[in-house]
Amino acid sequence: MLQPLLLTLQVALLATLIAGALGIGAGHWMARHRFAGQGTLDAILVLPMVLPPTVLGYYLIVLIGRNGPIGRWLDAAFGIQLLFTWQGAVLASAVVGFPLAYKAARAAFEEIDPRLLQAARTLGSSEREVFWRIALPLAKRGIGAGLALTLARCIGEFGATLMVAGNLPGRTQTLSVAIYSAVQAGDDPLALTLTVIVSVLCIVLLVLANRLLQSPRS
Amino acid sequence: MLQPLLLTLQVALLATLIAGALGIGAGHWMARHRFAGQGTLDAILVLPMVLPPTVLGYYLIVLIGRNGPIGRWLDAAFGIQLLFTWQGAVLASAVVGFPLAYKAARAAFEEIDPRLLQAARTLGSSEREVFWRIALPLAKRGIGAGLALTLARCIGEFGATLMVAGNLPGRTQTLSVAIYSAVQAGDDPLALTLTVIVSVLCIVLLVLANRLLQSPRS
Amino acid sequence: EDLVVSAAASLTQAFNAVGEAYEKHHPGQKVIFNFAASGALLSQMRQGAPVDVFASADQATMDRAADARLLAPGSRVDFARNTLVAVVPAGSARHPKSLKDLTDPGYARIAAGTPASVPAGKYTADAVAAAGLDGALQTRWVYGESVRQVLNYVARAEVDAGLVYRTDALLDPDKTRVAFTVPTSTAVTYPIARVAASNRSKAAGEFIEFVRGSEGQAILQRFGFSPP
Amino acid sequence: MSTIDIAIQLELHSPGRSFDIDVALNSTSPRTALLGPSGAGKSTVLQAIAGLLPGVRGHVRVDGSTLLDSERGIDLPARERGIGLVFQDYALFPHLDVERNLLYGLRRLGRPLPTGARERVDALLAQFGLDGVRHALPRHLSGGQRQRVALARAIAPGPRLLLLDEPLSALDPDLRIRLRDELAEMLERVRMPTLLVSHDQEDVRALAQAVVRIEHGRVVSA
Amino acid sequence: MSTIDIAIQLELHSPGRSFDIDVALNSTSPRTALLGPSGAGKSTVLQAIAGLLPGVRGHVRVDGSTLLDSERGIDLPARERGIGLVFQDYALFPHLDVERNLLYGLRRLGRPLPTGARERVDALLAQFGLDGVRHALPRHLSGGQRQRVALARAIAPGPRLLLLDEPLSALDPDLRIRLRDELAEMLERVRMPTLLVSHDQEDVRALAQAVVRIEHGRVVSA
Ligand SMILES: Nc1ncnc2c1ncn2[C@@H]1O[C@H](COP(=O)(O)OP(=O)(O)OP(=O)(O)O)[C@@H](O)[C@H]1O
Ligand SMILES: Nc1ncnc2c1ncn2[C@@H]1O[C@H](COP(=O)(O)OP(=O)(O)OP(=O)(O)O)[C@@H](O)[C@H]1O
Ligand code: MOO
Ligand SMILES: [Mg+2]
Ligand SMILES: [Mg+2]
Repeated sequence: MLQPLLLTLQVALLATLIAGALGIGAGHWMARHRFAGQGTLDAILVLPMVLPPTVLGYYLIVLIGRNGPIGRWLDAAFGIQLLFTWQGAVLASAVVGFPLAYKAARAAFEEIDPRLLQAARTLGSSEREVFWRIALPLAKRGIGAGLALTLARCIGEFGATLMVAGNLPGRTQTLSVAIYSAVQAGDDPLALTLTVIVSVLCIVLLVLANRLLQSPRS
Repeated sequence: MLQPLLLTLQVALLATLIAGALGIGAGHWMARHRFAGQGTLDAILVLPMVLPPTVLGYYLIVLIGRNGPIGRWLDAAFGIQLLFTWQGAVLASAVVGFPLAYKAARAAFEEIDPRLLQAARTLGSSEREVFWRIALPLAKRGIGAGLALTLARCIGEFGATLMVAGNLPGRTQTLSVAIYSAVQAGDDPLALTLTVIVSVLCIVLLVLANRLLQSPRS
Repeated sequence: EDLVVSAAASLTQAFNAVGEAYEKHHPGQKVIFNFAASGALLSQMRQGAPVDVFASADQATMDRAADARLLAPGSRVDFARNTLVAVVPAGSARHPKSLKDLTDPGYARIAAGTPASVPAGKYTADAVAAAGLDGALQTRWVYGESVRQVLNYVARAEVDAGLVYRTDALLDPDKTRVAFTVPTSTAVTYPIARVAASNRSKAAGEFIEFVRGSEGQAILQRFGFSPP
Repeated sequence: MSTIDIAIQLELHSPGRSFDIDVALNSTSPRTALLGPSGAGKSTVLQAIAGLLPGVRGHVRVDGSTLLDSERGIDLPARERGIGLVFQDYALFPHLDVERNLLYGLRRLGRPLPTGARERVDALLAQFGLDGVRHALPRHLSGGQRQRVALARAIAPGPRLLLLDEPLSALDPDLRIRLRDELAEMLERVRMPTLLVSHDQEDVRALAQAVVRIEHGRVVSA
Repeated sequence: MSTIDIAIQLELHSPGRSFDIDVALNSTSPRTALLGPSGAGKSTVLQAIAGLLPGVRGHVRVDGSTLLDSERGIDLPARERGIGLVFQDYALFPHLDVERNLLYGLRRLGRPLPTGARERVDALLAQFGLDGVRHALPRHLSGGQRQRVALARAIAPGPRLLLLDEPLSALDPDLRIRLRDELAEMLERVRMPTLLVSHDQEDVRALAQAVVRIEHGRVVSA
């Protein structure tokens, strides 16, 4: 029981990190630019949310499998294989969680009073500095809410993960995949135990994350 | 193809409405109150996100099924049955989508400058008025982002929906369920067609919703 | 290196037991199971997932694997047989004896696997068609995306009857009752094969042999399967 | 005759810092000025009177109505106090244009606009030189325009007590003199009791009959 | 000798409204006051000079350096103009305490604080009477305290041109006089060219040697 727990933590935290970084980047960029077709691009970035995870997983393995365009290249260039590895689980979770981080970050960045960014510029800040020292801290609360959802989703995700990483106990079987497997196998007591563990894990992580994010503003 | 499309629309829009109303209510309440254990309650409200949808569906059946405590009461009191109906699908989707609406709404309400709420009070507004005339319009953008995610999730969700609504061909088969079936059956062309339909549907809906929400502020 | 066996989800408990016994007989060898829906397993192998043995719940999926040249030629064999049964909630007062009995208005809702994607559902559809009952039962179906879901509906008495494999029915003996066996035109057999891309073909062959051997078969029978 | 009778004790807290206020003022003058150095507690006192701060002890009586009496357990919420407040930093509703900001306090949710409300707002817009920006959002206004909107918004619903926190500080001299005189005349005419914070001698002279000075949260001369 | 040579044309747009500005000013005085009625365009001109508005035509030259010359395609971004601006509504960083607001312009991301920076900030805090609120967040400050933080923050990095938008309007008379004199002395000492918007005659007299009046976006007398 400890092994899947640790694996779940590792996968979910890494995936949240990746989805978070990309989501914050994309959200910031979309908040600072205006262009034709932006609404459509925004909707496209949310698409991973709208596809059933299993289906998403299916398309992911088509891309990154040994015979997929990306997979072939990864294999040839670096000898990396993602299918049936925990890194593959990270990838699947990150894709599924990305829209959550992105949408929250974009909304948070758009709420920032542009005068504060301007004030920073008159004080000599480059755009990079404005981002790190003003925009990001001010968007912290909204981004935090998004990352909490991302983390929860990454912990709970099993459809895409199962497809990409497989269901290999001790290697790629996360708690959620294990729950799914237990339900399919008719092992209700195990499913219940695992569900309780996942719920507690999630609550603990979210409460901890909240504490960390507690800003002097609140 | 048309029937599942319309059903998907109907289910997703209604579920978003319900999850949105409850999420906005809960988010507003949590933003306006401070109490011990709030962090834990917040995490609990996010739980539907962390449970694998299939598991969530399983527990929903236990509750609202013919023999579940809520289901029995609904049946006895109103003759309402939710299992194997599209209303059941709405319920399942709404439960799955709720955390998205809630988290986004709470973050948006918390960003509002409290002086604006106070100004409204000095002008004679009741708390109800403050909510409808000040807080809600000011939180619009953040809430909009959350509802976009909720809608996407409700369109894409099938794990819980499938459990609760069953798969009654032509009656409760949503697009997601159909895609999932097609992928499982190895019918790639059908899966791809359906995926494209769902994606286009989602993009159109989100772009439309964005237009509607376009505030004079942006 | 571990032996990776992709097996249909309905084999989960039986194969876990088989695996344990196999490891005891082959010290130093480790079997890792990858349980999922047969269709998903096939997709994974198509995309190059490192699998050594594939055990499907139906012949159709195995056929598709063969068509895609994923199987080591000549390695495909059947290893078990199952039967389709009708189950009713344990507390049900009804005792149907045949598919025809299910046309009684008392069976307003009948659960089965989705014919297109769940093997048991396909067998059900064929059997119903063979009995000439598809018209009579058409409006009563509630399809589940897995046999577990069907069984769950029956166990909670949300449906009046369900069609599942005997092996699945045995998983919930307290809440469901097997009413009758459904005759199927083709036998419900489970195929297993070595994967062509595997580089552990010796161990893969040994595992298949063990499954088909007397000890493997004994374990499978404990879980309700019959010999092929 | 208008009277205000106020006694207020409260503490402000933030990590590592606190500020306490203990102020009593009692005036039968129609309009009273509250003076004092920056950071003395003037804005805080106004907010306490308006009912915007929690944990205020003391009493607030205006024209015989008791709005707060912590000993008798009376503490009307801000919306029932009928007190108009011009915030030092305006607190205009950013999503409403100028006209709607002014109409805000006159309109109740789900009810039609009271008769005369629109005329009243039109008159205020004209009087405060805001006709040209009637449909502008606050963020498209100049500093002085914002200040005038804040002033007009507070006056519009006809509060029983008006609290002005440096209401003319952002205006150029000509406009300031004009508005100050109009304001004095208007407040006199409608007999609206007023408590005014201002750093400008002329404002005080023109608008107030009595002066209260506070420093460090205490009254130093009445 | 310090000179500023500025010519600016721009248009502000919002739905249903537009405002256009065409202002030239040329001064060899160390400090120049920009006067004009509310809504004349003073704040907008300052923002254009600081490089905060898009689509500005004309030129901005300070002490011989060209910061903007739309004809020659020169348009330095705000961060490279080295212009300090006190916003009319302060624009303090809400997540940074007073000290960090002041340090903001002195610190560069990933570099150690330059030597002398801390002393400089300490001196400013003392001079502006902000010692007691050094660790307070902006929302826990009084109006006058906020204004002083905004002023000190703009001065701290030693800009080559200082733009002040009513920098003393929220201060009580005593403090205003003290700060005004100190400011005049300090600006004189470090020879920091300054453009000042103020409605106060005394401020203008004490701080500026030249006056430019604008109305409706046009210079009416130099
Ligand atoms: N949350 C808080 N905790 C501690 N002190 C605070 C808090 N909020 C405000 N203060 C302090 O309380 C004092 C009074 O503030 P207030 O805004 O009432 O001053 P003021 O008289 O209106 O000054 P000004 O003329 O500058 O606007 C100030 O010194 C301020 O720093
Ligand atoms: N986006 C905009 N669209 C149209 N007009 C605008 C916009 N923003 C500001 N204005 C108008 O431009 C004019 C100049 O504004 P500015 O803030 O420069 O005035 P100001 O001289 O600083 O006035 P004050 O002394 O009141 O601060 C004002 O009349 C204002 O209403
Ligand atoms: O709907 Mo799921 O979310 O298959 O992981
Ligand atoms: Mg004040
Ligand atoms: Mg201005």
